[in-house]
Amino acid sequence: MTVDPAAASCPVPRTDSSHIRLGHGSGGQLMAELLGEVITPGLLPPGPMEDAAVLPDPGGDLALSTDAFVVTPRFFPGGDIGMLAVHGTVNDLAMRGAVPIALAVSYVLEEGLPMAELRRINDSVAKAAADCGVAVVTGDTKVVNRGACDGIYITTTGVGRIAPAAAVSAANAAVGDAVLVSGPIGSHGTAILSVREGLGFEAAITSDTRPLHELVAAMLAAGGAGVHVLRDPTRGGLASALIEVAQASQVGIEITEAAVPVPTPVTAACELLGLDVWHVANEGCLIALVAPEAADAVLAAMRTCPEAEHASLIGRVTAGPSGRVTARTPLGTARVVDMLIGEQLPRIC
Amino acid sequence: MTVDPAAASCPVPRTDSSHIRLGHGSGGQLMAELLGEVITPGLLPPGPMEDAAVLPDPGGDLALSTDAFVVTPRFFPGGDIGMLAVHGTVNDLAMRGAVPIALAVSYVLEEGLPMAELRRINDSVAKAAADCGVAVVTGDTKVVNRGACDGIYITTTGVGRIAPAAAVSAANAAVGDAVLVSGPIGSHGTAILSVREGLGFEAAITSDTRPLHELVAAMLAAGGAGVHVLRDPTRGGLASALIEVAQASQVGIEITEAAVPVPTPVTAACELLGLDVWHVANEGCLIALVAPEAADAVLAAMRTCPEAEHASLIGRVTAGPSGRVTARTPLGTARVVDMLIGEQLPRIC
Amino acid sequence: MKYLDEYRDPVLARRLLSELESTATRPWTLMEVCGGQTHTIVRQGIDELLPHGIRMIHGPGCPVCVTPLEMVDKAIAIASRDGVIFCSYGDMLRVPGSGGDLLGVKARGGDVRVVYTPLDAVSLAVANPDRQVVFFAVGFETTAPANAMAVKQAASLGLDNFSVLVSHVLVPPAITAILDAPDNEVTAFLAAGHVCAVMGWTQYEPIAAAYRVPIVVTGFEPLDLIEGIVMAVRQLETGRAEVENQYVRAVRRTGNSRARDTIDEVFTLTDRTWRGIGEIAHSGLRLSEAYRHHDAETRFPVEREATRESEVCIAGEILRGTRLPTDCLAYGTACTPRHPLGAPMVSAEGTCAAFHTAGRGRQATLEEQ
Amino acid sequence: MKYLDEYRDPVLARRLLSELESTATRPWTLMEVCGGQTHTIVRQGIDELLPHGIRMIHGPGCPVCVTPLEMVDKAIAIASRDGVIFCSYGDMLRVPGSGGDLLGVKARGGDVRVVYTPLDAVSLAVANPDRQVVFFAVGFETTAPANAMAVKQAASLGLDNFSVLVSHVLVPPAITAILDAPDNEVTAFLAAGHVCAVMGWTQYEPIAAAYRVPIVVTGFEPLDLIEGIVMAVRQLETGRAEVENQYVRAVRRTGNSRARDTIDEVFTLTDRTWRGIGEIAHSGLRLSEAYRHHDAETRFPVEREATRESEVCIAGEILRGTRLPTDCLAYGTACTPRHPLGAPMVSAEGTCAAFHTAGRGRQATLEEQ
Amino acid sequence: MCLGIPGRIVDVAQGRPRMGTVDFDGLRREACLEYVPEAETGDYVIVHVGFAISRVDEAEAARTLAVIRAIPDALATELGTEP
Amino acid sequence: MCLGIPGRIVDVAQGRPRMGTVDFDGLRREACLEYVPEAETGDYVIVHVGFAISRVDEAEAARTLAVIRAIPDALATELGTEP
Ligand code: SF4
Ligand code: SF4
Ligand SMILES: [Mg+2]
Ligand SMILES: [Mg+2]
Ligand SMILES: [Mg+2]
Ligand SMILES: [Mg+2]
Ligand SMILES: [Mg+2]
Ligand SMILES: [Mg+2]
Ligand SMILES: [Mg+2]
Ligand SMILES: [Mg+2]
Ligand SMILES: [Mg+2]
Ligand SMILES: [Mg+2]
Repeated sequence: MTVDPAAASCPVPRTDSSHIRLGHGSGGQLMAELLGEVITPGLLPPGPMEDAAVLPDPGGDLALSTDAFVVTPRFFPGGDIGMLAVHGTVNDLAMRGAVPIALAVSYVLEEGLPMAELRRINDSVAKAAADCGVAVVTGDTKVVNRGACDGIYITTTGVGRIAPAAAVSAANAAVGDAVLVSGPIGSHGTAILSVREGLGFEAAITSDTRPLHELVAAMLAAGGAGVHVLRDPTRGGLASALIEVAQASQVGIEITEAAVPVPTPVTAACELLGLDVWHVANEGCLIALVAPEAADAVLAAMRTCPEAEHASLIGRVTAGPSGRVTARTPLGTARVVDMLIGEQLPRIC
Repeated sequence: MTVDPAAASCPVPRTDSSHIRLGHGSGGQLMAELLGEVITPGLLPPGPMEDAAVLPDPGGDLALSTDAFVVTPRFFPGGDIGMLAVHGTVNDLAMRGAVPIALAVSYVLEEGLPMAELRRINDSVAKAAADCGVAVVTGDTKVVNRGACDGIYITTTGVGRIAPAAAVSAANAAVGDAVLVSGPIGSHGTAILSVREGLGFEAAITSDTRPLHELVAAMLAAGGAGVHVLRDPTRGGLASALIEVAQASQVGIEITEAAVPVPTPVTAACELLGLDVWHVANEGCLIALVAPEAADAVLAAMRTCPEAEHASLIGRVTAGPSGRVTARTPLGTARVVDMLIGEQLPRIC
Repeated sequence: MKYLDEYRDPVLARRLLSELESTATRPWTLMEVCGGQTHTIVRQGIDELLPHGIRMIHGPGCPVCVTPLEMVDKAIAIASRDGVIFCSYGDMLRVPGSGGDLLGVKARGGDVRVVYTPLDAVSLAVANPDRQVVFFAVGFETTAPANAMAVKQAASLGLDNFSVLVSHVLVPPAITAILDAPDNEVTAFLAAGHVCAVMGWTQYEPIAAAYRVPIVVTGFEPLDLIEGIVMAVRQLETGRAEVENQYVRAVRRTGNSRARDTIDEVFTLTDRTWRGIGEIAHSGLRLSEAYRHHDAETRFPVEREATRESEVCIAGEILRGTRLPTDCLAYGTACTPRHPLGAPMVSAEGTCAAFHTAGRGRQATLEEQ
Repeated sequence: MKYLDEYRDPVLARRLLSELESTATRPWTLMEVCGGQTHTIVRQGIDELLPHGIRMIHGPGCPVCVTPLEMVDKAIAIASRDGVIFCSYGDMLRVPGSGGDLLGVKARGGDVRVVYTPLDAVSLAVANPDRQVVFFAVGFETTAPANAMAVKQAASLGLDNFSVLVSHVLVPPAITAILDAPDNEVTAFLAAGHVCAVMGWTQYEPIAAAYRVPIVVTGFEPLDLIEGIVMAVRQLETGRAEVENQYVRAVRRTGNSRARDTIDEVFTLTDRTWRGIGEIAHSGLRLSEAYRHHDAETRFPVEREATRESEVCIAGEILRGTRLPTDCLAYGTACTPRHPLGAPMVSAEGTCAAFHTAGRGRQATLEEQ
Repeated sequence: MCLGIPGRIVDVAQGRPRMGTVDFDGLRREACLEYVPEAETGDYVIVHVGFAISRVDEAEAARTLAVIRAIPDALATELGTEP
Repeated sequence: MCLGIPGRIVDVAQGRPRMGTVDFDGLRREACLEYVPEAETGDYVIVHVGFAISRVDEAEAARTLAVIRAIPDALATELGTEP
């Protein structure tokens, strides 16, 4: 027997990188590789990794918004968690009349996430940000144990510059304001539900997730200070958005149920599962409360934008009761619109 | 038998709120309650819930930094995930010479998280932010299924105003710079490890998590443009921080091993588990690379701050090889400092 | 959607309502048995459009609502067990038991899952041979064939880890019990269309005859409901008491024989307690002897705890119009829409909730209304 | 820390080194057997401070490193099974098998856990009666008593779900094998202090005598190591070949009899393959018959796949100084510190890794050095 | 009770119990067709918790609507807009 | 191989195997003392993977150091700084 003692020395990680490992979040070489090879390219500007990014003096008021994205499944008809994370925050900035100038992107990754999925999602973040004309300037990546995350969670935080004319707030609704919606509701939430594990649906529904800041710019150009409130009716759906505005502005809102556009397959999904489409989450539309004298101009401007060709007038702001939203039914009766209580569950009755 | 048909009508959620439920993240009433009763008070300014916060024109360059906090356990000797999430981002801003002006806080909560823990953590975020003199201006809360998060993850994003004199970057180290450390290393990472489930240690170690922006202000006041690099050696520890700076600045760094302060119990923990203390994460200290002519003044200024009374000179920037960090051992020999490869694992040999 | 949209046409609804207006000459009290019908009536405001004197009472036709407290508590106890995957239709998850609900069990770590169909629970049992899968089999006659098929399927697959917690209820005994009550005011019934799609309406014929009460098998859309009301009122006005079928597109007199046969094979009649009503003889289904192996109640014996409903709630009187919400000691304090103690505080349409949402205070009295 | 800090004193180290300087008159090649000692020597740069001609060769004393590829592959196969909780000391998790490592198994969904002590694995078996807990029992004589105790404990608790994958190795047969090699250059050994704390040093006495080679039982701190080297060189210079004990504070000649008895009870001698060395007769431990019930290899039979090491690696020649890293075809391309093909690329202290970190390119030749 | 929605059978599978795919205006789901042996591809069925419980009778459906449409519109008659 | 760290026994529990608490400069962990029956509270033991494998002999430890301290410091002697 020949002995080569040297050949018996300590081996070291020869890691395959087909899946995320805990070590990818350790702050060491594996992490540097992950950042350098997978995450940074295309997403962040080249240069040294800094603790914080520098934004040159924006010269005006800013909007700041953050949202965590935890959607399951992470790929769904019409989109994925990456683009959603960009659109969601760009839209929240837009809802204050702001144009996005910088995004911070923070990932929590589950050990075992296929690297190919991370690449795909990261590319989607990069592409969505580029499409929105906003730079991702800083980010963070953590890895947690398998079973301590559902693949990937993304928190995006956006900084926006508020258009000088804009004074948009949930508290600004005034009696007589027109309530506008930029397009059909319910597509996003039902698209997600239709592919959610266990429900077993094949869908003809795709999420309408998209950025709305250009639409908002067009609306502000047309309506100026007449644009009182902007809101993207995400979680909680149209009902929550309207009730929140009614409460914040201490007004009533009356909506004509039949005027609210709902795509046919969305109606079908809601019928089948016993859901209220007004409680279903949206990602690609907004509601606007606009002074009556500006409403026509704003609605016309909206309809020139591809993201709002089907914009509609759906209701009016009333004197109250404060915080109360009512729906005028097709039969002409009025019902109080209630907020979803807990989560949405399929019903049998 | 008396029949009361009306009494047979539909009951509704009479939820106990001792634990987080999925419905707390649904955008409906339960969520409004959670925000109104637990999260918003003390954390966010009163007023309507808006999609984005408005920051008045800051009138200067900004720093932007984001970090996800996923620490297990969420309460540890010396701190908790809430204060860590504030300190971590405040410190990242400080590492670019910035004073924090606004924080965005995003929670991902696990269904089943005891409400009392959430209150405690939320209070801790609020207190830490107040202690740092920075306002939390916006936030987000999501709830994921039980088993899809380890209790709570927090992403904080900070906006800071950069001090006019500051020009701090990982790329700014120059040959001859003094390498300073603000205090003993290793306490945070070993405090976490010592209480991590399964290791079974009772620790005399507490995390030193704390904000460093006031220390940085004092350093900038003393050293001005002579403060070239600031870095908080978090994940990856001192070794990663030094190597990253050496790479970004294309210089060499030589550290005198014996000059690096390490608390006794931290040494013990590292001996016992076979860890390299230079790879252990820190949260309460920083390294600074300072022009030689400013080093004494900066070091003196640091020592007047309670968070850096034991600040030390630990090394020098050399001409290279570029990106190489070497340690001068107590025996006088030199060794190349390597970055942690993957995660830190207890060793038996 | 075909067969839905055309039955929601407001113009045709108006025609039916005018027809009703011209038909009704006296006050009548009708009960729609089914919760689905109640939902349409209240949501669309159909009750507000009825001629003066035509009053709708909402029946006990919600299988979720009538599931007895004790059974909800049993479900919670079983779902809380280690190793159990507890499957349920979504609406049962929020129903409060004595000390919480199934969503709370899930939040505290129980493996509680929503299924769209009971066959999904069977699939879960196949996929998790080391776990016990328990399905909460609630429902009226409409749901019984589906739940029965799941049990048959599990039996034929030899699944030892699949069982059902059965709380099925039947409509005709409930109608009879309502009619037997001394203070009954109901003069006609709209029978539940989907229950009859399975069962047909032959069971209702002796009831209509014996109690001299019109029964109209009715669908769920606005036109269905208004037409059903028109047909019932027309019987009342002309002194008839027959079973008629408004929901002709989906219901035949003898129902669905295959589905009924499967119910008969898997289940057998039993006495059952209805929440808010009490025990009604032969008003429920339990597993037949042949399928007892899949009975969750025998597999997971649960200590029978004393169950309790709120004592302060005066829901019955409020809904019969004899007292106001503001007369209730709990109104606006212990009882709110988010924490209802009784049915009328439950949804925006409930009397107490409507009062509360409208901001009416305790000082308001009947006179002020 | 008491008993650590005082043995790291650089001033005393200098005194010992000057003592060594004055003792050594000729070149000698010493091998420290233990990886822990290697760690101190390389990290503190002790080898750089030795007098010219005194050369340290790093021995096979890392139980992690010498665990045969086949056993790592077996561990990976078992850890990948459903229902298994695979427990290991942390350092085994990164050791590459033929197609991955245990951390990769964990990333792909295997339940792989790091334990600090084998008793924790036993506790896991108690806490998870429905899972199979497998502990990867690697180590030298130091670790064998701990691992043996875990097996005894599991047996006395009657745990049917606890087993061990045993890959224990023994030091004296390895020393003998090294001495038997035709190209052996080692003239003295520093024996591993902690192995001897358990075993004593009587086993080394016949080796020292037979091969005329000094063996010094040595501790792990800089002063221990330099003193051990001084003691070995003094023997060499004076022509002695004895077993001496530098690590007197922890090691007695007969070791720890209780620990040895437990090893003898639970384990029995076996032939074992050492990674990078080959099979050495009677150089390992396996479970004794009495404890075969807890043998993971019989409980989880693994298809024996052909295992393979890199063929291009010239580690042996590089470490004997006959070739340079830049002569290796894989250097800097297929083989880098993050993706090492052989031992010298493994840690910053390895020759190949040192070359690579210093940026030396393939064009560099021996002359240029 | 008993949410039941009409959908069109687009596919019938072999095997017991009889399963098939039902289309609800673009949304498709597998449903058990065991209880509607007479229903074939193209037929509408009422689906409740994944089970078809009844075939929709097209002729009866049309008849119901025709009956309602035949009712004169009182308001339109008053205003003279009824055709 | 075989990371072994000296720690001081601060507590010995009843039962088999013999367990106790060992203090490592402030960090404490339970360790198995079954193999060091002679070691009592206050004694230092070498702990490896949670097992005390050897009691530290204080006298021998001191002797080792004394021997090394007795070596003249060549450099200091040269420079005349050795006391
Ligand atoms: S649970 Fe309530 S809402 Fe649902 S059907 Fe029954 S009564 Fe109607
Ligand atoms: S694994 Fe490597 S570093 Fe650890 S003891 Fe063995 S040879 Fe040394
Ligand atoms: Mg940092
Ligand atoms: Mg937001
Ligand atoms: Mg948002
Ligand atoms: Mg970060
Ligand atoms: Mg997962
Ligand atoms: Mg929003
Ligand atoms: Mg950051
Ligand atoms: Mg940070
Ligand atoms: Mg949000
Ligand atoms: Mg958890």
